Amino acid sequence: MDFRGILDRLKARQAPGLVGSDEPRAADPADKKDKGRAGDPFLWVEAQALPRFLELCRDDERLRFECLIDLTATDPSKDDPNLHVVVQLLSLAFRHRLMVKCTLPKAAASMPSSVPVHRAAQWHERECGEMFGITFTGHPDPRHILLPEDWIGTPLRKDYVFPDEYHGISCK
Amino acid sequence: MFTEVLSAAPQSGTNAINDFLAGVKPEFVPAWAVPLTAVGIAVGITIALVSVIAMFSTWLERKVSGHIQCRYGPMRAGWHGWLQPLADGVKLLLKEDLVPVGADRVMYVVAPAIVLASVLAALAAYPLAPGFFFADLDLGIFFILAMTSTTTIGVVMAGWSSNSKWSLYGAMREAAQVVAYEIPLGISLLVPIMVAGSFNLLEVSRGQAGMFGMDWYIWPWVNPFMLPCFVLFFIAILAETKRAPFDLPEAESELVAGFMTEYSGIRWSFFFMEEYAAMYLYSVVGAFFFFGGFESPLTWGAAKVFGDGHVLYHCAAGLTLILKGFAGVFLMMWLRWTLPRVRIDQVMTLGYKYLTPLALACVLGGSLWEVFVAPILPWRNG
Amino acid sequence: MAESTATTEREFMLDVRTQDMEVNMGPQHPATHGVMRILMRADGEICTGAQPHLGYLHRCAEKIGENVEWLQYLPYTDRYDYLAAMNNNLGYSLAVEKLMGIEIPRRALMIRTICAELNRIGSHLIAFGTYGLDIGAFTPFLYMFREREWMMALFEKICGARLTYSYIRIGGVFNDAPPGWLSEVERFCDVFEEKWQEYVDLLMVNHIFVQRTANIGVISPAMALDFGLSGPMVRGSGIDWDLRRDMPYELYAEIWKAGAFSIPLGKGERGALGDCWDRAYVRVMEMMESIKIVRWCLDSIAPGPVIADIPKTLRVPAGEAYVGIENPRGELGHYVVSDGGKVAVRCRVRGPSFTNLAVVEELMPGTLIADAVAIIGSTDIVVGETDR
Amino acid sequence: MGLLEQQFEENVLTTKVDWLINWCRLQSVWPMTFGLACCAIEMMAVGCAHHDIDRFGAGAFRASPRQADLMIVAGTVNFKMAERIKRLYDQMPSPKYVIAMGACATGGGPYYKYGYTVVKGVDRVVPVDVYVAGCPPRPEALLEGLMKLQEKIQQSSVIRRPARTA
Repeated sequence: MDFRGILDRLKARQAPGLVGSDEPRAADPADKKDKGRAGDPFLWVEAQALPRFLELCRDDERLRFECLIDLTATDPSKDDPNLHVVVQLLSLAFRHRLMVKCTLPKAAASMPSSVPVHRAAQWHERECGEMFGITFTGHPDPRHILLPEDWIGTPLRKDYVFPDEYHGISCK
Repeated sequence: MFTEVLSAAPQSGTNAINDFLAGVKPEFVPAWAVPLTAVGIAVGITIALVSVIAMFSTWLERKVSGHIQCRYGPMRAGWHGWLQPLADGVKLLLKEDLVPVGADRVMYVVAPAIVLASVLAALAAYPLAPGFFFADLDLGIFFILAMTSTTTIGVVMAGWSSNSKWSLYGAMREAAQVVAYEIPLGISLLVPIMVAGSFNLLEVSRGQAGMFGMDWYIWPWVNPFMLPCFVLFFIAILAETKRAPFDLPEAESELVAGFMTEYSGIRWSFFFMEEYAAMYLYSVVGAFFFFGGFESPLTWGAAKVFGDGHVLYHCAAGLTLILKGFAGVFLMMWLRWTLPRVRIDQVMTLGYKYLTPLALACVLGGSLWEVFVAPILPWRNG
Repeated sequence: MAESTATTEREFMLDVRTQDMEVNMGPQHPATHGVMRILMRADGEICTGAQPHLGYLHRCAEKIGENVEWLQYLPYTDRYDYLAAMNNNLGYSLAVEKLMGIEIPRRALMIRTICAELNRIGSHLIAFGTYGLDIGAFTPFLYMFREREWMMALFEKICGARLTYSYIRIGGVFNDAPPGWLSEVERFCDVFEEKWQEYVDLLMVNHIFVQRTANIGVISPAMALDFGLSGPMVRGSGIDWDLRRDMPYELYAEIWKAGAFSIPLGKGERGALGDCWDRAYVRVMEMMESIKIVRWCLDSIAPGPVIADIPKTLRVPAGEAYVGIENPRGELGHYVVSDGGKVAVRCRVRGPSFTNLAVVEELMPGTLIADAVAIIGSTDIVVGETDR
Repeated sequence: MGLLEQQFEENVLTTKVDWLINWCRLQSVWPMTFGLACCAIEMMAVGCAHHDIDRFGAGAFRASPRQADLMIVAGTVNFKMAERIKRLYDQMPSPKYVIAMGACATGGGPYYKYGYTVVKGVDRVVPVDVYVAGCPPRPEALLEGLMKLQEKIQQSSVIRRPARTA
């Protein structure tokens, strides 16, 4: 099924939290500032409804996104007040992929964990949490995964300031 | 002079040294000093023997593994790296003396000594030549088995005292494994002992002197249960000496270095020496009980040319035994660099469930053969 | 090495009270394939729980991706999965090419495929060799390195590096294969086929090896999907899934149509379906499939340009793309976001080892310590990629 | 050594003894099985058939730091690992040597600028004897590093007093 088909199906099922979609398009020749958008289409989903949305995608017999391939986040820029959480889904049965994005305010970066739906999300959420400072409520093991437990700061946010020293070892 | 001493067979090494010393003793030396010195020299020879065996074996191990793995092994320390063991030895000797924090200091220090001492004691019963040995024990083989299994105590002490869990695992595995394989090891030796009618290594060897090597105990016409016994024996000694596929006590990919994880320098090398000396010793036992002991074309020729009291005969016999011993060591190395490691439950299953009953069956079959068949075989009564 | 902590007490039959130990495996431990740490709770030899700790090789690859130019990031892709650097280059290049919409010359696609598949063989050689090492067989590992060394020489001839190639570039490959290279690859394939049989005889069907790996660490198909596993990990569980066939990129659709390769699956031949042996078996069989793909490419390669015309300083059109390719370890995903500038906004790497390792936590309880080692080995992780 | 260490004036005898001890030490430098990152693969290649570090007597890779003489820091060191490296180094008995293999271990390498968790050179944690350049260094380069280390060991004074430098 292609992206349009997936979108129609989700709309028909009244998928929880589905906000809209974003598809690549060519630049509008009339508008000089518009450069268009390349790459893959994706869906906008409400962050608080993401687990329910994933559950629907997994259980729907015409979508069957049984595999959560990736869960990560993006910080679009320093000035942007929001983070984007990005989920890649894969269906082995129908050989299609889906990218799902949610916005999450930087000031209150908290969303429900998807671990009950896909256990694959467990480590991805831990990584996402420590790198972007997102709290996944209901996560079974919300420790740091790559960074030391006492690490300060969220490195993948754009406003991250590199540390000067860690445990007496200079970083410069 | 030494020649005369040796040719006065049967002679024990310690006695020979004693007599020799008594002969050359100056007046002012008290008489009681002579046997003490003799014993001292004998112990010195044994220690030197262990060291030489271990050093040669480490070199052999690295060369054998190298050539099995399409490489050379040590090449820079002397010709084909023959000085490598010396370099390793001196380096280990001069390493910092470490006792880990939290270790039981006394036990930690004593453990390697016990390990080495037990194998040294076992070597006391190892005859260097038909006429040169330190102790001609009537229960020679039992003495050797008893002494070598004492190493387990040292290993368990080492594992316990190191204050490291990997060490503890290694020690526990060693204890379990050695206990399990002592049984088939001992039982599998019963058949050759029955055939020889003796526990004495020299007598066992003498019993295989005839028929140009055709009455080595391994041959099926001597006793067809001998070959399975040897296989059982060989598997058991692999487990006893902690060699692959039974190297669980020091399983590198699981337990880092097993019971010797926390040992360094010369103490660690004690464990190493024990391992190689035990390998050699068990191989020699195998040679005695299955492969004719001192007997070989070389020994036979030397006996024909010089007579079986001459020093060159003894040298030939000793050399034969050394070659047979190292053939066994080589075989063990070959297996080590070929096979994967088995798991602890498989080791236990193999030991208790298969090897022990099989060994018992072999003893039963072998003894029935001895009672009913052997008497009517012409070559067994020659 | 191990810190002692008394943990929960458990009562046993016969009133023997035992204590679970906490055993610390790593970060410096021969079985952790690098610098991973596993905190194991063990009841004697039996492992009652395990907790992998990562991050001992966290090298901030994703942060670097947001700070260096598109082309400059290529060398960093070499270094996260350092056993399959060609595949990493390929994945990253494909993701950027998807945003840029460049047409790649056919010869470049061929050479890319040859390199990626040779690299897959090299990676599986190490995976299988070190797995043998985990099980305790030292020598097969050295035999495999012997063949790998030849492969390194081949890569060195084509790009000058032994391990970190940066050869597959955005828009094609760095340069054309030197004269005689393709025929040497063919010779390598001939020799490798013989040697491959040697590994199978020496290790794969070795009785002890089978006993150590069969029925250990069984991953059921449902569990594999739930954990998002990929690559040999799912194929070992009998799930017929290979991105090269099912979501083809590059030339793989064509190669598959030509019937040049098949997809080996675990069949539970020696034990339960999805055990460690099946996973090792899939890897070993895949080496042969890769040889077939390489041979197909060698037969059909034709002269031509090897790199599309791309500027020195890349400006990638705004947008975002995700490309997953079949890395030796599974699905290697690159998610790149561009705002039209010289530098990426986000450069996410979805490492297959990272996801595959998560399943270890689930498999360990109830196994022996020696099995735990076998399970970690069968996931074939590269720590550079779990930690990035 | 303890009491005897560096206690004697330089003369023919002590020089010879030193030479012998140093020779033994340099012929038997046992590395620790300890790989960090990409360089570890090249370190494995050095141990394997084609390059064979065992020719130099340095092929006995020991998994336990207690039995190792040489720590080859093969790869990027980050803060989480640095503390463990220090600990491993402390667990080794002296004389102990460290080779920093590759750009990362030498000075942070490609991760110098943006690697927020990367230690910019393992010499900030443990003393390094030999630096080997490359990313990753070729196996031959590591062998040369080993030979440099052997040269260094040969020049060290064991029982004689070290030559005074003004």
